[in-house]
Amino acid sequence: MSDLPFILFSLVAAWAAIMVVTRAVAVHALLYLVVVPLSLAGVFFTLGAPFAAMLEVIIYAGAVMVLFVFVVMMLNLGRSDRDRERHWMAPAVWIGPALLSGLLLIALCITLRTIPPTAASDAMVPIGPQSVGLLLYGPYVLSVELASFLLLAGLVSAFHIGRNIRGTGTGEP
Amino acid sequence: MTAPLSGLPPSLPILGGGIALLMLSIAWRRSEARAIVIALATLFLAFASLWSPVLSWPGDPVGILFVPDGWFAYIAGLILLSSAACAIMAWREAGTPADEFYLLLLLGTLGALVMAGSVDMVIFFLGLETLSLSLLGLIAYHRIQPTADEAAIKYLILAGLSSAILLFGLALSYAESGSLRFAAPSLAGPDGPALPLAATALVLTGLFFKLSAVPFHTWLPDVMEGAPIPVASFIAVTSKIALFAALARYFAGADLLRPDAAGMELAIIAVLSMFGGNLLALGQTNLKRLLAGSSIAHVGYLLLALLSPGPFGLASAAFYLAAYAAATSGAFAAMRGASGLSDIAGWRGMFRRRPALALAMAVMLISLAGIPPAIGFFAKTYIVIAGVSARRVVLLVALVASSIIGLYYYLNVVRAMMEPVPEDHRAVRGTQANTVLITALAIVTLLAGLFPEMLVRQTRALLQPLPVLRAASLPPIAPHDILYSE
Amino acid sequence: MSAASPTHALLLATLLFAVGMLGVLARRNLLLMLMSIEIMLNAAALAFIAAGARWHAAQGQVMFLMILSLAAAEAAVGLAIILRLHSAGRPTLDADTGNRLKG
Amino acid sequence: MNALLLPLIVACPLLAAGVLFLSAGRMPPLPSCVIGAGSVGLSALMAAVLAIGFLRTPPPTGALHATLWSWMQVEGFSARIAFMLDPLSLVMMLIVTGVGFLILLYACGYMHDDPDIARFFGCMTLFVAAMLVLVFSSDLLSLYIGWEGVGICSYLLISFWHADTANVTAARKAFIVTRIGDAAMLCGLLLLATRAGTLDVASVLQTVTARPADLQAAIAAFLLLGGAVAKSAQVPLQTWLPDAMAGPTPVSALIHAATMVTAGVYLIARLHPLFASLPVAMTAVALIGLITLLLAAGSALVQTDIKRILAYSTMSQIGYMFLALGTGAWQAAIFHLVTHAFFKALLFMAAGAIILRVHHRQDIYQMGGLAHAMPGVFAAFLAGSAALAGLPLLTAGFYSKEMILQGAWHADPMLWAGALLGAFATAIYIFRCVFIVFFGPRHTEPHGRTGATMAIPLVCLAVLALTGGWMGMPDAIAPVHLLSHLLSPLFGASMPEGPHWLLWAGSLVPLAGIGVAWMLWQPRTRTRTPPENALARVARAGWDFDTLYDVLIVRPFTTLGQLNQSDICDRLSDATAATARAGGRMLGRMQSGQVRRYAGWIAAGTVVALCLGVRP
Repeated sequence: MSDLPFILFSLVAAWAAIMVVTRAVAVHALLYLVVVPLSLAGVFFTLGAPFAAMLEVIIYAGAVMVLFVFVVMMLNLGRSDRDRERHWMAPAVWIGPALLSGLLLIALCITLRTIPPTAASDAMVPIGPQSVGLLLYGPYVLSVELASFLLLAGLVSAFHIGRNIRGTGTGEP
Repeated sequence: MTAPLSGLPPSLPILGGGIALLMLSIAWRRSEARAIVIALATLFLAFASLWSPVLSWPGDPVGILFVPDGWFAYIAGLILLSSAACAIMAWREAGTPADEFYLLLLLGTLGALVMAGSVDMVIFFLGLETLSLSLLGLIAYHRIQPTADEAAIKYLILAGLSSAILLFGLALSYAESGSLRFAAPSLAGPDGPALPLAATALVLTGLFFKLSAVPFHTWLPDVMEGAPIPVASFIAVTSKIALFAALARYFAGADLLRPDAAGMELAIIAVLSMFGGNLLALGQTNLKRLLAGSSIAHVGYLLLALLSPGPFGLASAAFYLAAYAAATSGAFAAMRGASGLSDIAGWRGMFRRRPALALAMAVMLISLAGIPPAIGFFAKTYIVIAGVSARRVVLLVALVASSIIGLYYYLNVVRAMMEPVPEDHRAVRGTQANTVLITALAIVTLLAGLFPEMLVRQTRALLQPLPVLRAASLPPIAPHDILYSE
Repeated sequence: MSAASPTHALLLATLLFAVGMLGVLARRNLLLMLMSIEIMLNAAALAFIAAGARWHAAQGQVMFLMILSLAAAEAAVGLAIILRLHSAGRPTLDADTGNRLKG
Repeated sequence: MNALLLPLIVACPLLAAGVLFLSAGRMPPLPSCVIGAGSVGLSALMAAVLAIGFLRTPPPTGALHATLWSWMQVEGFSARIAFMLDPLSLVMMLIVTGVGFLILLYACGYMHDDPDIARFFGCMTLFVAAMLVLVFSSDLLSLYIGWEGVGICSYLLISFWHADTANVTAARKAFIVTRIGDAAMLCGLLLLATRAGTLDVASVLQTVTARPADLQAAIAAFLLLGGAVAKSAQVPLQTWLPDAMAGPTPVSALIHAATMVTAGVYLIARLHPLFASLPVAMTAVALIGLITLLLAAGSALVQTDIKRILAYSTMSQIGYMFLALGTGAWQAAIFHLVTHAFFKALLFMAAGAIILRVHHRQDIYQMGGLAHAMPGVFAAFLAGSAALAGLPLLTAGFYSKEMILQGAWHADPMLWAGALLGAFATAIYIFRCVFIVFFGPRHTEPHGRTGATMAIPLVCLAVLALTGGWMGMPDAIAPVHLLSHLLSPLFGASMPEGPHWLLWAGSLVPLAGIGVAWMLWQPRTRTRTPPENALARVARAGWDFDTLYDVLIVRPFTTLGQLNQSDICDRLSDATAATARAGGRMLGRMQSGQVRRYAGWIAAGTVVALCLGVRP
């Protein structure tokens, strides 16, 4: 009975992911993309990581996806885009990628099947925000500092690139 | 347990401080001169701090995420100097406003530095991505250059893909061993060798993508062509040095001569890179793309050094990195000195038009081709010695054969420079700072080739206790230790 | 063995990872490629959480946090570049045409 | 202090060469002469100081060492430029700088009117520097650098008057023939180096002597012998030397008589433990020497060109040195090298003085009766000829040749007999030259006079050619063994002397030869025209080795070339290039510029790697 949520969330996540990569309309794909982190948050919860689940919902489904929505709105895609997208997704296009992805999936699944359960008891031990925080601000405080630099690098890059969009924008030949 | 940041080398806080200072300066008033001064001062200060006594690694194995050992100091020195070279090249070239260019350069350098010293997945990953995101901003810096966006989006998509693969590999590695130690997982784990090998394969994809080894190299020529010259130099030199340092750390302690898939994959990729890089450069008419091909080939040579354990392997790689950094930075500086002329046809007659510049360029190319008396010859010899002493016959044959291909395209550029001056040539010019940089690099390339003993002793001395091996032999952080030791 | 075991979560992560890669390889729209990469990053994050659960350690969640910050930063920069491309001559966001850097 | 002088002696001429070359031919004659001769003179001075210091207080290890430059030093391999001054290189140094200075001084007069005098002195000083590097090297790497350096200078100087195609052809011939030897020698050196794991001469020799000689050592020795044979113009690679006379006479005197051609002798003497441990190699060296000395003497008997007579004579005398080396008489070989440098340089320079005054004619049958017209030159030439013939007691050549004959007697009386026959022929051919050139009717009227810059070296060398032998006399005459004592730390004690009648035979044979020459070519005989029988023609052409090589090697090669006009071998390299280019194009196609393709490559690489790992 306790397995049901995991199975459910897993199925939803997988389904949504497949929908994302197969939708012709960007907005539809995006909406499915929101479903992926939401259902993953559920999976995290069942894996005993409530803190990660909350962050997934707040930051991923909340912030990052909103960014995507915002951009898709700005791009102002229309019917012609959808038709072109359909045209691009001819069945032949999928053969190669599907082969590669399938091989990858099979190889990894075969590998993962060899993992035996760990010696630690199989029961889920919830790991709450407290232990994560202790680790984060204990030995891993360096990573917090570095993460701030990572975000700064992203910020400065995005800021500089974004600055050039304003005005004529298409000034080059 | 010591304080978590106690073992940190002072060069990292110095870089952080420099970044903060530069941001303050930008907030106050923009000025390219002040930005480059701050950037260079930060880089040189960080370089000087490498000799500080703090660098002696405390040796506390628990909670160590970062190992500021001799290998780190050596690599960090190379990274900082090559970043400084990029900054000098960027002077009056960065675009407007130029300040953020130097800010991103410092951020990227910080990321590279972190990568060179980290022995923990989290830290390594953060360093890698800081470098990667800064590079994105740098590649797309020029708004006038129409190809900049294309280069940036290519890099974004492919780097994102490779990052995801790398992360998945790290996750598998963690799932298998329960340790976040950034090292090749042991094959003798309880679950058999399949999972560690799969994890290693995925991690290697991520590393080789950034190192641009064949067949993960396809992005490099495009991105380097689309990027400004200082950024191309940053990608080809600084980022590669850091990645190679991390790769060496990843495999430190692992016996690469055993006939399993990881060693096999490395060897195959080394051969592919040597031939692929050189063949790719063969038909190029664009100097930037030529240098991209050349840098791919050099990755192959470096892998041979890595695959040759023994007293010379890592030392020869360290030496080679220095030689490669000097010559490649020099070649880009020479391009910058010629108004960023990247078309080889445009270099015709350069020996008559700008003899000193052409001579410097020739020195760099000769060094890259591995012709004496430039440093590249000795560096390659050193790697060959390492390979011979480890009996990597196939790889050595590949190195020699592909080097011969390399001779053709390097000397082809020299030949073009010796041709008569074409009628429709346009005047080229660089900055004074850049001239100083070229001169310094040319002198280093020649002098170090004539008297390599000093650098050899330096590399041997730094790597004497083989700290890389020591880092990997640390006990992994036990899963419960950190959590409950507070 | 419970169905919610880390091993099963790892299998799910693998599936998501493969689907994401399929998207990157098959889609021609740069925006969709970016979305597929987000799926792959999510898969890696899930793998870390699962691995952490397997070892009953919080380190997986630390790594998850870092991946989260990367995903956010990368999305921001990527979307900025996409906007710039869109406004600068490649309104279709087609990855295959209009490439000047090649050979 | 002394170790510091060592590199300075090399640096002086090297610097002069740099200055002269950098002037790009714009330097006027006088400064060129001053720089060229002066720098070598300075070297000679320093060499003298160094030699005196060395002889007065010999260094405890028997040699001075100076490491100039350590290029690379990795375990199992080291490459450096290192100099060493031991008795052997001391002797060579004095010859190269001393005789070299005299010859350059002479060249100041000889080349005075040549428009390219700066280039001439540039090459000459560069040669001196390279030769000094060759003799100073304590490392096979720097030895090889010097070895190639002198080869290049020789090439440049033979073709000095490059307007004449014949000169260029001669230079090319010299270069190609010696190159064959150089290639062999390089292989030999590398073989030795791989055996010892180092290029240092002392360590190499130590390894050689530590182990019993095996096939590898024998191969190395024979390869080195190949190099020495080519450089020293011995059979079978001797054909280049007579043609090399196309260069200016000072070049012939310095390079093709006194110094470079003796480099082969020096090399074998330097590596003598290697050869001494291999009886086969020793026999080969002795036989090569004997055959060369007889064949070359025979050729010299019938030559008509004065410089070619001297060239064949040089080959023949170096044959003596090889004979001495082959019989283990190392001291004798070096002794003869020294005296030969004196008298052969003297002969060449005297011949040059004659040539200059008879309107650049070199045919001895066009000269005649010059004894009265140029008595000074006659005296000098006579002194040189006497020394070459080995006139007893009076001349240097007598003592050194005597020592070689003694050595040959000890090894094998047959060798001794051959060498004695050679000595007989030597006396005949050189006095044939003397009688034809200086006596009888005059065919060409000489003009001008021999200037002081040319006369002084002639006088100095004449004195040396006569007295230079006194540093080593047989016990029967006077127990003086200066040179042998000097060299004995290197070569060990010299051999005991043979019976007294050996000395008598060695003394009388040259006299008999001169007598025969007088009978045949005295002014009143009718043989004063070149002999025209078949044997003489063959001998004059150097026993037709050229024709032999032409038939054996050159023709088949050109025929092969003609057969292969479509370049089958070239196909191979073409195919390689085409493959490389195709590979490049293929990889270029990989760079389609499409992100999806690139991502595909990455994914494919990953999947392949994964499958490699998962397969078991």
